[in-house]
Amino acid sequence: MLPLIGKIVTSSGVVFLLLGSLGVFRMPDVYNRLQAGTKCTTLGAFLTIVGVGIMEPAWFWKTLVIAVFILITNPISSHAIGRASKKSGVELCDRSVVDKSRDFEEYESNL
Amino acid sequence: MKSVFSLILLVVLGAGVVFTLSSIPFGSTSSDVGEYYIDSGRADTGATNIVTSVVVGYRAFDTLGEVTVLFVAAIGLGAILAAGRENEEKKKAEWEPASLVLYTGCRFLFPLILLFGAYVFIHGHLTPGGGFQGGAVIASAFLMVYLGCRKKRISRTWARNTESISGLVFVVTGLTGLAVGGHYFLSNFLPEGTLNTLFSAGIIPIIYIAIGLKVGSELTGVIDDLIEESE
Amino acid sequence: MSETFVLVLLSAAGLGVLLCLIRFFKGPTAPDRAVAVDTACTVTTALLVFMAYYFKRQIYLDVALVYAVLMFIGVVAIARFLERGI
Amino acid sequence: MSFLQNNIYYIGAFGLIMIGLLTVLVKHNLIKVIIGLSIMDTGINLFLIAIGYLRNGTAPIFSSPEVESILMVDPVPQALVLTAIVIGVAVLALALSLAIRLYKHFGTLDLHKIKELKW
Amino acid sequence: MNEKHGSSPRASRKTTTEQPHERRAFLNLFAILFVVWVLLTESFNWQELTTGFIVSLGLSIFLRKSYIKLDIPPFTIKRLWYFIVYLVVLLVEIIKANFDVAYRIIHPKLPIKPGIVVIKTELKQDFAKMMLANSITLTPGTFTLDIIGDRLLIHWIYVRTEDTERATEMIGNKFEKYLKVIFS
Amino acid sequence: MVNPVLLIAVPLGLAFMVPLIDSASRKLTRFVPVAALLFNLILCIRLIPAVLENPIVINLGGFTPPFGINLFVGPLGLLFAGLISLAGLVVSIYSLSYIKNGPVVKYHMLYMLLLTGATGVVLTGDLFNLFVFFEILCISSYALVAYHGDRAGIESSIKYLIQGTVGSGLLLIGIGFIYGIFGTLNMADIAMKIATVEQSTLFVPMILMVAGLGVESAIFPLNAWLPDAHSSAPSSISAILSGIAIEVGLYAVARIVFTVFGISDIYLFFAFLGILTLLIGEMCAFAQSNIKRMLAYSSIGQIGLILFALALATNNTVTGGLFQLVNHTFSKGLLFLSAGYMIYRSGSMEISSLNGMGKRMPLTSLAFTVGAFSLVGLPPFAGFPGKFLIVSGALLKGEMVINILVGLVLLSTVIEGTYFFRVIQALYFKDGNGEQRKQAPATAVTAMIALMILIVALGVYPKFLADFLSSASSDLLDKMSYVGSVLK
Amino acid sequence: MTGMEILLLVAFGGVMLTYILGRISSSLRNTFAVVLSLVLVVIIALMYDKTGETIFYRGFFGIPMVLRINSLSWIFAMTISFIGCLSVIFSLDYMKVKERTSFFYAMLLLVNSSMMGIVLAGDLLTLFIFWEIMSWSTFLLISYNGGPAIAAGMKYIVMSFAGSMAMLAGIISIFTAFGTLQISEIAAGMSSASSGFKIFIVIVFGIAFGVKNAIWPFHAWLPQAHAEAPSPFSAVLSGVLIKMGVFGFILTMYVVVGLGTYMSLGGAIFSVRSILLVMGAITILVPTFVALLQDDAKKLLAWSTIAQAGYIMLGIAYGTSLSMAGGVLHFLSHVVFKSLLFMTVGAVEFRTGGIRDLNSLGGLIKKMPFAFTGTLIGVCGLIGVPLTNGFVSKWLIYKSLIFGSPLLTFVALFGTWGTVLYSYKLIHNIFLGQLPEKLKDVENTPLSMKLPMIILSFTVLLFGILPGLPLRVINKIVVSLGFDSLNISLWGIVSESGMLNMINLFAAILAGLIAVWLFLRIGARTIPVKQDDNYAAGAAVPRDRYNYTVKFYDPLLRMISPYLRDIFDTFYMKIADLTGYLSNGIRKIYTGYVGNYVMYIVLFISLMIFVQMKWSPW
Ligand code: NA
Ligand code: NA
Repeated sequence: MLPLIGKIVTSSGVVFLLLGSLGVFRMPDVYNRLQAGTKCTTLGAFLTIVGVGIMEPAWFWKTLVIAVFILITNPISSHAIGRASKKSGVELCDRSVVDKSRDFEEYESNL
Repeated sequence: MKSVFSLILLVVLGAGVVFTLSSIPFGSTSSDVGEYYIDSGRADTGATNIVTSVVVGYRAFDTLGEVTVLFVAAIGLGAILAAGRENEEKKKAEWEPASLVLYTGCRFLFPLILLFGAYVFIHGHLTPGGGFQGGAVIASAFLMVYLGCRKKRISRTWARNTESISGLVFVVTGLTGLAVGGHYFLSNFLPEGTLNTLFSAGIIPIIYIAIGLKVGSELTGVIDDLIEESE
Repeated sequence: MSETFVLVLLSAAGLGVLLCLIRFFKGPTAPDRAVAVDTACTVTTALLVFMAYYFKRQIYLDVALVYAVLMFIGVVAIARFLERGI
Repeated sequence: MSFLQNNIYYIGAFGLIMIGLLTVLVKHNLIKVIIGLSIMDTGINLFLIAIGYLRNGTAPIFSSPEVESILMVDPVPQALVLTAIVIGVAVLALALSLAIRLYKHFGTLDLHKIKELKW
Repeated sequence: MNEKHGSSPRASRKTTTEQPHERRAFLNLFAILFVVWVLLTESFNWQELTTGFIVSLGLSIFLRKSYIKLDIPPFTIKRLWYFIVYLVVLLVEIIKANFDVAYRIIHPKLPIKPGIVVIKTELKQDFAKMMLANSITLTPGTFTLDIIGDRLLIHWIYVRTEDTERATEMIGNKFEKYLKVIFS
Repeated sequence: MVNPVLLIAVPLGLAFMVPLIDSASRKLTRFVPVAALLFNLILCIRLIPAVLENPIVINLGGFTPPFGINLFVGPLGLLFAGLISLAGLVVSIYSLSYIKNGPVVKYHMLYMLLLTGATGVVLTGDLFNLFVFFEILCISSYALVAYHGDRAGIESSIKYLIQGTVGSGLLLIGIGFIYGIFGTLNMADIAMKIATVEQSTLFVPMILMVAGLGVESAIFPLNAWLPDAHSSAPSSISAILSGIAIEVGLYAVARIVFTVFGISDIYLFFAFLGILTLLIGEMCAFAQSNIKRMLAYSSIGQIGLILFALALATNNTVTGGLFQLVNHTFSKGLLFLSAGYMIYRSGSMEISSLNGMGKRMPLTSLAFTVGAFSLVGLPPFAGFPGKFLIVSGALLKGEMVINILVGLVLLSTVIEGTYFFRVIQALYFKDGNGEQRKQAPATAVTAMIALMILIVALGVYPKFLADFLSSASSDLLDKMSYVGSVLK
Repeated sequence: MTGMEILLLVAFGGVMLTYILGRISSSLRNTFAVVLSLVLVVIIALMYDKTGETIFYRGFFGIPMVLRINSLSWIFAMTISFIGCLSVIFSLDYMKVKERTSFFYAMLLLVNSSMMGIVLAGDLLTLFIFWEIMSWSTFLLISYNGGPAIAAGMKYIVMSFAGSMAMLAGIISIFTAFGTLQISEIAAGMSSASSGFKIFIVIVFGIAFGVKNAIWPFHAWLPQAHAEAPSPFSAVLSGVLIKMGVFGFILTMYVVVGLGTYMSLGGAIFSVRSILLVMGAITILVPTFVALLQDDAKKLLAWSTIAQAGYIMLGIAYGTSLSMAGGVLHFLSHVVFKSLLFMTVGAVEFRTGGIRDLNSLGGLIKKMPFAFTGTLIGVCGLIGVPLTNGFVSKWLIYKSLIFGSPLLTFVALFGTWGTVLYSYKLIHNIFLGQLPEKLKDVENTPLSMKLPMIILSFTVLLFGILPGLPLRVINKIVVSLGFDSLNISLWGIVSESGMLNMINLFAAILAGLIAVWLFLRIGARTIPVKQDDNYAAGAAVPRDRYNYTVKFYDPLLRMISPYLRDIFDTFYMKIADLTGYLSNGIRKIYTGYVGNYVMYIVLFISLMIFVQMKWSPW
């Protein structure tokens, strides 16, 4: 039973990993790529790793540590890249509808 | 022109290399020394990680040298950066503070990563870890703090003393082997314990902990020097 | 079954890395490349764990852990560099 | 094809070494040269690892009783590479610190322009 | 560690060096580290436990000061409960987010309408803000680009409103209500 | 008997301890290298009788040679170790006053580690261990060359680093090949197995290793870093780089070519290479107007001469080469040390700016003169017996080619004499400005006098050293006894 | 410990002590230096007629280092110590005004000591070691004055060092061939050596000794060196130091190679002997006329020295008892009169504040009569006026050459004619003619300078009148070298080609001497004219027209000077230039671009691999 669950979990994880990569590949600008990349790879990696833990129950806790670590760090690192893109002035793609970052900067300078 | 010439040279060099490699077929060579280590490494040193038994056992002297290389580089880097700094007016560089997310996240993760580092070098004789890897992780934790909390600086005295003491531990361990163990420098003078338990492999964990701390503090010092330079 | 399972998974993840790689080379901006690296590294971490399973060696999990740590800090460093933070 | 398969690590290793050397030879930006050295270093490490590799071998770590029977790769090159990596890092750090100083003195990293010492 | 300045000058920081605060930080840290150690070693062997104890103790003693500033709240049953609920909500949102993104990625026309909006938060503690930001990053269509004071800069993959108040409602509130309790 | 491993362990331990000592007492730090090197010197002297009887083989960690790393302390290794300690001690005394500015503590640590690395290279019996110690030597040299942090120092250091790193990379590839072929890193073990492999297979690894080590040992086309680095480093470091570092590099080349490979077909090629190095070095030195650059090129020339002598591979020539090597260590050390303070006084490295130094710094100028005379090979200084041994050993081979090469050696000596005599004239007989007489500090003077005494003593009574060198040369040439004593 | 060891110990110990004493007190040092030189003279005098060998040192790789004494060494050692002593005394006043006098004295004594070491050397190693010490200490003394002396010293040391290296090659070849360096043992081995080896030895030693002896074409260093060295040392330099070359030639040809072999070495025209003779002849001919061109007193004497070395060379190379005796005697004569001349010129230089330009001097006979007398006697010896030593030695050389080689005799006589011309130029331009205005206050020669002049003048005449005194010792040398013994009397010599008896010649010689004396007095009897009184058509006469000694022999020189350009000096300078040019080119390979440097490394490896793969030489 457990190995099967593990396999399913792992497989779905890998699927999300692939989707994340595809998102990074397909999306039109860096912000959208980040969106796709972060969400999918976080869950994908989490599932893959925990799936392995399920398949090999003796490893479970260790895989959990790794998975949680990725769960914590991945949004942080992505956020750092996102902020860097903003600060280094990467433009939004032309499909974008709104950009309130000017308001935000004003707020920042008034603070 | 020049790159063409370089390429020709490299082609000749490559030909020589290929010629020599033909006598070392890939993936099937096995050395007497390597086989001996795999067969008797556990009995000789008590470490289940044979690479560790080579690094800290059979070739511990290399490792002492290696630690010294890093030490030399750390001091050298400090000296080079310090030498120029004396006669140079301080000018404030513009830098962007890290975002709150990163700042807080780094603070939260810092002890955890240090723990990972410690875990890696403490288990060097059982897992693929070791002093260098653990030390690198520790130093990267400090790097992370610099990335997240720019102005936060480690105490150099602390780093230097750690570096110093852990280096001494290595040498003194070796000298102790000379004095009480097999009367060889770096020979084991502690019980080897049970295989695959934490407290085993004699002096290997001690040396690896020393290396871990030393490498960690040295690399941290290097990072600190470089950070200071960018100010 | 098991071999196929492993092969499929490995090639899927490998494809992911390949896509990131293409993005890395295409850019066009530096943050784009950073995203590609970040994603590829995450995929690789997962892959490492999976390799540990494939080789049935628990000790390889430590490799994945250390890799995850270093990758995170590496990406943060790149990001901080891009935003002139260091 | 089988040649490629058999020697892919050697090819990769020496490919990296050659690329590194070529970079050092033809690039005149110091940072690129240092990167070239680093690539060369990586190639060398890969080469050392490849030398000790045993087909279908595994890491020489007796973490549990069942691995006793498995073929293990030669631990020596791994130990050597560990050392070589550390040395490479050391040199790299030193090189970068020198590059920083050099830039402060010369205002450039173009090695064609840093030729005060010659003849 | 040298405590001179924090990184983010505009991030709100209140330094409290009261004794109970410090002990709490120490205990929190020790608990986290020791648990992680045990999980990592997956063993209750006395040697591992002793070593883990010593390492965790040492690290906690040295690093407790920097943990004080994280303002991790004291442990109560209520907080734990809310934390668990928060985790469940987060997990659900993550999964939703993944399917949402998957849909957009796979769809040949790439159905996106991206934009950058601003939302507000009432959270005070840095740690809480970080959790909020990360949660937003992991949940459908949103991504935290920056956070200053009580404002978050959000990249939205399919902008549904440009108004700050409404956006706050739609994006931040589902997590903020739990985090507010946890960090109260 | 004392254990030779202490030659490495003690300085290393002391180097690690320096930060602790420094926090206890800043003044004490400067004396750490002096203490360490004095310890080493005494140790070396105490080891002489035992080593002359039988080489000492130390198995580190208690593992027998092919499996563990071993130190091989034969007469040759001990000669080098002693030379390193002696020259190192003298220069460390000189440094006490010479190094005043900059990160002084780091200087002393790096200095000590450089010499430790050098000692490791000459004592180790393991190929990879040699590489590691070689790196200690190289990296500390890179850093020390840039010690002052000035334009020239940094420029030369980075160039040195690039070439040195390429060199050590090549060396490592060579070591990799050797391990791949023989499955061992122990030099004696490889030497024993060398005959089992076709000679053609060994050529590329050998040439890679020789080229890698050749970069550090300044053999002709590999030595472009040297003039820059030796002239830009602090003079105390120039003395060590010229007097110790390149010699140790040459030792490594010789060890590998003679002991490990022992392919005698290629020896004559090295003799040619030596002569080429000699001629180019001397001619470049001839064209210099910068005193330190001149001395640096002269080092290249001397290395060429020593290489020539070693490559002839007879007991006589190797003894001569080693004698010349010892002489070069002392003489070039003395030259750099004395030039250091003269440059310090005049504020310029141009030879013309040293005009009249003989009046302003008589003892320093005398030291320079003695060093120059000795290097040129004038009696009664140490250079003469060296040159005598080399030439007589070479002529004894009785081959026309070698006779012609000897002619070139003598020709280059004339060129060498010319540029040194030119400087001596400038020191004593040209009018300089600033007639104030001010001697170098006491520690520097002590160091210079010590070297002068050594040079004259060796020149007048070369026999003592020559006997020791003779056993050192058989240590180098007698491959079988090396293998025998390591792999019992 | 034998006398020789004591001698060297005293000599070299004295050098150090002199320098150390100089740091305490200069008068103490001067006294010590004089006493030391006298002691050395005494020690050597005591060794008269002794022969013997002693191994004094085995510390040099166990090679026995030998000292030996025989008549050849003795006469050279005696000369060295004698001239050395006089030059030290001469220096007492001369050096008073100079700087770094301790250095000067120490080096002067070191040069003397090392020369003694050379002549006492019983093996080639000892010879070479002392030879080198002599070379570098001489170099330091020549450069002593700075300014133009720098170039002079450089030229000297480079040529000398090149010679030394040639000698080293020869010595070590002998060592590797025979396994010994002891002169007494080499000769035996040499007799069985191939003639190619012998010629090689003669060539390399010939270069070494030829440079020191300033034999054409190795003379290029000498004129400048002699001119620029401090005068007391010029005396030593010209008197004895270059005669070390003579010593070396004798040693090489008659001891190492051996008389019998020497006479037959090489082909008929290109035999070693005839080549050496031709070189000797050229050395007489060319420098004599170059000397005429000189306006610098010391340079004139320097060129004269080269020319006289040619006479000695002729005598030695000719290879008969008589010529040998003539050569050695002329060495002795030249030592005496040339030292004398350098000292008198030095005295003039000293008193006139360093003027050596012959055109700026004149009329000093009244101011420095003593120096004039010394110069006169010296010049007489130089020309070979009867009753001076120069006459006897030249006469012996002519006698031995006249039947065997009339051409050489003619060259030698022709050279003497030139000698007369430049000698007259020297003495006239300094002491006769008109006294320039600025030299009005010149004082007489100081006592410390007078004393050596007296001794030397006396010796010139003594050996001229009683040639048997030196010839007795010389005969022993001649015999020891393997020649037939000569029949010597106190007044002269009897040989198959003629005889010399001073008594018979006395009257004629005396008459000739008086004639010369009168001639010179008449030349000196000029009417002093106020310089301001000289007008030519109302315009002031240019300064160089005041003194009619200016441009002496001008028409003659205009005629011959194109033939006297020193082509070999030019040649050596060209070599030096070429070396510089080549070096400058070679160092350009260090381009400063590090990419090139790495390229060299890769190039080296690739080239090696290419060669190995293509030709498999290794
Ligand atoms: Na991410
Ligand atoms: Na990530």
